[in-house]
Amino acid sequence: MSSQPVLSLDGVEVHFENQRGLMGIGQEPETVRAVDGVTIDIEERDVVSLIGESGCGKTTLGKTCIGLQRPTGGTVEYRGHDMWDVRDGKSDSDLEWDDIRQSLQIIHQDPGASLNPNRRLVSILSEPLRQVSPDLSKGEKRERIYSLLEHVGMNPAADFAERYPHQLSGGEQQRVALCRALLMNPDVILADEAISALDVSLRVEMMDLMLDLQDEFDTSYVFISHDLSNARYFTEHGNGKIGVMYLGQLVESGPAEQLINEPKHPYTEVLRWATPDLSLEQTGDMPMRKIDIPDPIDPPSGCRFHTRCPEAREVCKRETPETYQINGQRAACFRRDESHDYWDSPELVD
Amino acid sequence: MNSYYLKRTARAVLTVWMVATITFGLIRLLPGGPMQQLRADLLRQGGMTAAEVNARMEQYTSLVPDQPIHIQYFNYVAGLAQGDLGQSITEQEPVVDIIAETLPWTLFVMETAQVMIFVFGIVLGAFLAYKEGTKLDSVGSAISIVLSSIPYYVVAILAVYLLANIGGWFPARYGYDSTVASPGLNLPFITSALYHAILPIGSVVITGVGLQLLAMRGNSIQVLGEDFVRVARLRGLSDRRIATRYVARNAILPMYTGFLTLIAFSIGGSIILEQIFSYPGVGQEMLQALENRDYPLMMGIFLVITIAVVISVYIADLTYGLIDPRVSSGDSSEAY
Amino acid sequence: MKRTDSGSVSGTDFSFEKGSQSNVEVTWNDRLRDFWEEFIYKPGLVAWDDWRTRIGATITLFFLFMGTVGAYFYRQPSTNQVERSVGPFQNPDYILGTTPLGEDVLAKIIHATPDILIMITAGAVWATGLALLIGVLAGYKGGLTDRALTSMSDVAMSIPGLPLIMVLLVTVQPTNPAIIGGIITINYWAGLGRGLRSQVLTLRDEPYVEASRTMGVGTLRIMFKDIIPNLMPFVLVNFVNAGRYVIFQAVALYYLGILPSTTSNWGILLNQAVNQYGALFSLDGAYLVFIPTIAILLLTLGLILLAQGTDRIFNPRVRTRLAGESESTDEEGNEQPAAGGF
Amino acid sequence: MAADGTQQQQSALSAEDPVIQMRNAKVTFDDGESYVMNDISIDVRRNEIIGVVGESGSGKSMFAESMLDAIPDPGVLTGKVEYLAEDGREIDVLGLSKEDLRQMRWEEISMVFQGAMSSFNPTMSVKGHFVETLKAHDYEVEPGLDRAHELLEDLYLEPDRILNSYPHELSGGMQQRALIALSLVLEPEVLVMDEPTAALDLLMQRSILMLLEELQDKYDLTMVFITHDLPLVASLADRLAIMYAFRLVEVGPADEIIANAAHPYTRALLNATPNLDAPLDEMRPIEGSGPAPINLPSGCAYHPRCPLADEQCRSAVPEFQQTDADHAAACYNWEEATDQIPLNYEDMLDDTATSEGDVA
Repeated sequence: MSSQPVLSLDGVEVHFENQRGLMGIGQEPETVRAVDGVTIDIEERDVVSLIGESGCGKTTLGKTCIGLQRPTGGTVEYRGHDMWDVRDGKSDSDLEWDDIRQSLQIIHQDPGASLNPNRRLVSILSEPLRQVSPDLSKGEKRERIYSLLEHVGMNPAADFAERYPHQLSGGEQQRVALCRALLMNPDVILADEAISALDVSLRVEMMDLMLDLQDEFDTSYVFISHDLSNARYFTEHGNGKIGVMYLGQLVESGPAEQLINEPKHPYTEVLRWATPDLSLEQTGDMPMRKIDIPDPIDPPSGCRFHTRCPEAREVCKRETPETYQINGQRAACFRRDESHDYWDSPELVD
Repeated sequence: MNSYYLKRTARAVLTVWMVATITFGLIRLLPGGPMQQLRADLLRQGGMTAAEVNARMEQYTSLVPDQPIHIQYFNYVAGLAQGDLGQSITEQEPVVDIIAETLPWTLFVMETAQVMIFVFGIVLGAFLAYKEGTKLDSVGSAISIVLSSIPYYVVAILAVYLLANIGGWFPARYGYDSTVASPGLNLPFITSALYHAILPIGSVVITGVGLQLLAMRGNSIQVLGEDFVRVARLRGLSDRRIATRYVARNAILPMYTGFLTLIAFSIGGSIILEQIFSYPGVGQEMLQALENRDYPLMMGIFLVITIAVVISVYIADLTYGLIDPRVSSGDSSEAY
Repeated sequence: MKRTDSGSVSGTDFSFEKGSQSNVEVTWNDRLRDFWEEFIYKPGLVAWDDWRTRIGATITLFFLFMGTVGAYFYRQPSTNQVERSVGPFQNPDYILGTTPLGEDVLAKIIHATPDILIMITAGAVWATGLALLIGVLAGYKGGLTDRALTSMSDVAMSIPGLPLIMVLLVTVQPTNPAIIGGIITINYWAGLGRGLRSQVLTLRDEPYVEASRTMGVGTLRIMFKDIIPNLMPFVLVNFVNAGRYVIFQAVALYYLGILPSTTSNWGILLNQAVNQYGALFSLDGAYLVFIPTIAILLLTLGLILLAQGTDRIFNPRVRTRLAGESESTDEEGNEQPAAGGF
Repeated sequence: MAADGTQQQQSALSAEDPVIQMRNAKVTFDDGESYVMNDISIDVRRNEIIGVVGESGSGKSMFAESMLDAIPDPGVLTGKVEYLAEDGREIDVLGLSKEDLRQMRWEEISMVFQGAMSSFNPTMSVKGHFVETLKAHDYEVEPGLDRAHELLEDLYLEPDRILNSYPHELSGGMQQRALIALSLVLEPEVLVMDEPTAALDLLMQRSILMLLEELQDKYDLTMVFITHDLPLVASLADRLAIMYAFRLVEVGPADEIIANAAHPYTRALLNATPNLDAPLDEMRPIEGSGPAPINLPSGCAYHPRCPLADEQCRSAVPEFQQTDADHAAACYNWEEATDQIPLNYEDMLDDTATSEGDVA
């Protein structure tokens, strides 16, 4: 692997405090532990997918990666320097915050809302150029915008450039959002459910486009999705790794093909079951004991999945499993450790 | 106490305190403001030493003029708490008594008018929404736009002119007919008071209902387009039930906050209305106080009107939590 | 090519191997043409398309004309300049009739207009401007500034308009209409500010605003480029409502005699009609009451209609449809055709 | 246009014991110039789960709403829609008076929409919705609420907590399941669902589908499941009906269609959806876009995007042709489709077919 990861998160925590009672006094504030101790690295030209149910903290973690969300615990390093020290001016490195900010971009889920309805495409796309290379003349900016638009298959570019967002289809809007991020020449792009709002047949096309442009723009992707098959397609092509999130914790991570064919964590098996495929053979009944996610304000004790896990045992309620390393795959579940007393503790029944 | 109501109470108390401070500022500190002008008037009368002038001023405003500001402020607030707003110059009566006499009349006219505007606005607005696109709808909307373009006091003048003086169907002046009844809970007084209140309330309602009607119509049309109305029809609910429990109920929510700000401006507007009908309200007192420089009375009324507004907005604010369940669970800032 | 230095974009920015290299330069008249098309031609087209704006615009322009050209040419009103107490439409020299003091009513109406227009613009600009500043700042910044500005506007909002204005006018005694306009809307901005704040709260979390933040775009630029343009429909409607509020309050203050009767104003005409000329007790004095009423009604009506029509100007969909730009056929094909839909 | 009502010979489209019969059903918004649902004739069989699949803009929502004659105005529904109740009553849905239609809806056929959040009145508790529905159809409230309790338990929800809370207090998945319970409270025979789980994430979607299967057995319901996500509904549905450009293009048993879809569009759709089995590099998106109702291509609407299109396809709208026992497709050259458009998950099919014999 290359030398130093672009981004490395170590034990990152993001806790939200919402004030109850009058101005904070009275009832003690509820803390929602959206991200609770996640360690992950993103290499140069890498693809990392984060999957999990809604409310598991994958978007919060994604935003922490690209510096939009300040962590309440742990560190987020950009090329070896703590991002937030640079932000506060405490860091020794010669990096400025603007450079870090400009090299970490985002694409959103809803194509319709990710472009300002009141501005034409040419004005939307000249904004990033204004930030990255302010000395470009208006002509040069248009030239660069036109060539990128044609590059993503929107020609005649001159006609598209004059349009308003409402004159584009969902697929076209999402491609413009991608162009906007790419024009910043970023190191990492966070694709926050970037394809789930598109029509089925367009999703593959968008993912292919993102992967083609990866080499040219030398950027890594953090791909967030709740759909295992989309994540698998994207991660496998970009030969990256998939991270499975549950209630703010990274329960399993590893290369896509391995993770899908031999899941090491019961929750990944449940996600695997939930991903419909055409072989129609696995029906079986509900693999989980409970459908709804527990309340993130006071998550279950021990292993957080024990309330729904089909393999849960008494010990899972008491102890929190640490992450076991199995040849390139990491999973936080006692079942990965043959010698653990999990095997002889009684079945959990509620 | 749910945090939402706690926050609202705190905000109301804070607002009243800040308004009192601003009023104090207006009286004391404004260059050429009421206190300086009062001193100038007294000196102009002549024949009084500085000490006598101060004593007289203290009698009127219950503030010792040359004390340091913060002590005066402290006395002012303490006096306020006990309801001592100083003494009116023209009527040699404590300001509080004058207000006690006249405020009920103003509140009666203005609050009834506001409630009627709100009720008519909702009913007619929802009705027009159901009739959207018909001739009735466009005519109704046009009328409401025109009606809301005339100031209420112009309508009041026209009402006095045509309906009272020329037509003679309604009394043009005063709060009740003193020859027929004396104030008290007796029937003739109440009927006479109501009879005299028809024109003032009518002129406020006619000009006020237009905008509320259009707002309600817009909201109702928007709600009619929502999915849950369609699902309600599919579920076989009666049209009447859908019109009230679904459309009207959800269309009123945004109207409610607009209604709150309307209360504030309507009480302020009573001044000109009462002048036209020489109605015995606090507005007319304020005008007279202004004309003959009766500062204690003027500032006292100003303060009481503002506090009345804060309280009525506070009450409306609390009731808002009842009609919008989403608010009482979390503090949504739009409520106010 | 791998970027060598850490993060910062120096010389080695990307260049496209593929893609046509047509060089495009933007001349000065392109910029001008863009400006003309963007801000004058298209909005004008949209405005003219809606009957409400058409009527509203004609009325407002008529008053504007009356306030400027009319006031310049038509004679100043003065007592005994014409025959006394003549009804309207009886004599071409004084078409709207005369007052018992022999003043030409039309002259009084015309010469009141310039002041009213100044008051309206001053008051509306002051109220909307301040509301925009406070609303956007409180909404976008949040935290302490939000709490401070909100409680400030709470207080200002709960002080009833007229009494406060009266107290200020009595003490300040202004004559310049612009200052009068400003004082009249001294606390009108509060309600508007709260509305703007709640709109900004929703806009602030829109993806395209977050995208601009991610690109490192400055807060001010985000406010003016991303947030305020989307607020314009709301701002414009309230700008005109502020105008309506100023007219009503100004005429009331002149009618009550709180503002000096030296300058001419429709309120003064009303006051004289009611108190001095005893118009309210006989039908023949009716015109002295009705003419100022109609003047007030027309100007307010013009403003309201103008406001209702113009919020479409800021809607890009309407602007492009009317300017004949092609609507792209939606790639997935939208389920409902243009006519109906569900 | 197509020949009038094709009667019995298309066995795929007809049924011995149909619960809903649709004949030449059309929906237009601009009185006949263009159709948002064009000449649909199909039977829905009693106690079956039929999946109706189509890209957005293919008219599938119109198909769902026409079963309850719930086309929003100014839409006009023509043709024949028959509802055949269990007790033998035959009801011509389009002929019903306003009151009879009101009675029939929700008692006989009910519907679940996509956005659960927007299907509830925000100012009313969930219980309020149940009570008013029961009252509107003169059902006694007490037994009705007991039924609601049972339904909510079947849907893995705590009845009391759900009933007493307001819609905004529930998560997306809970709201959708509460909506399903609400649509079953009057014990209808047919439940029509228009993309009920599209807004939810995958695990919740699959769980709800599991629950729907259990509900179907327990209350022997007929279910019409409308979606754009073919793999999702394939495991739930007994039969699949594929729609393209406002017409039915293929109908048949789910496993039959997965194994050897006859219509080129269906095969392209199967190849385009990313799933776990297909090898990665063979996934290809369908070029071009679905047509709008106004500028509909002549003949078979798919011919501009279809590799097998010939002169015949461009001129006349293809009839339904029987491709297998209970499987039909509206395509002239469906025989060549099987070999010219290979399915990219062929090998997965072979080993499952061989290893277990019966795939379904």
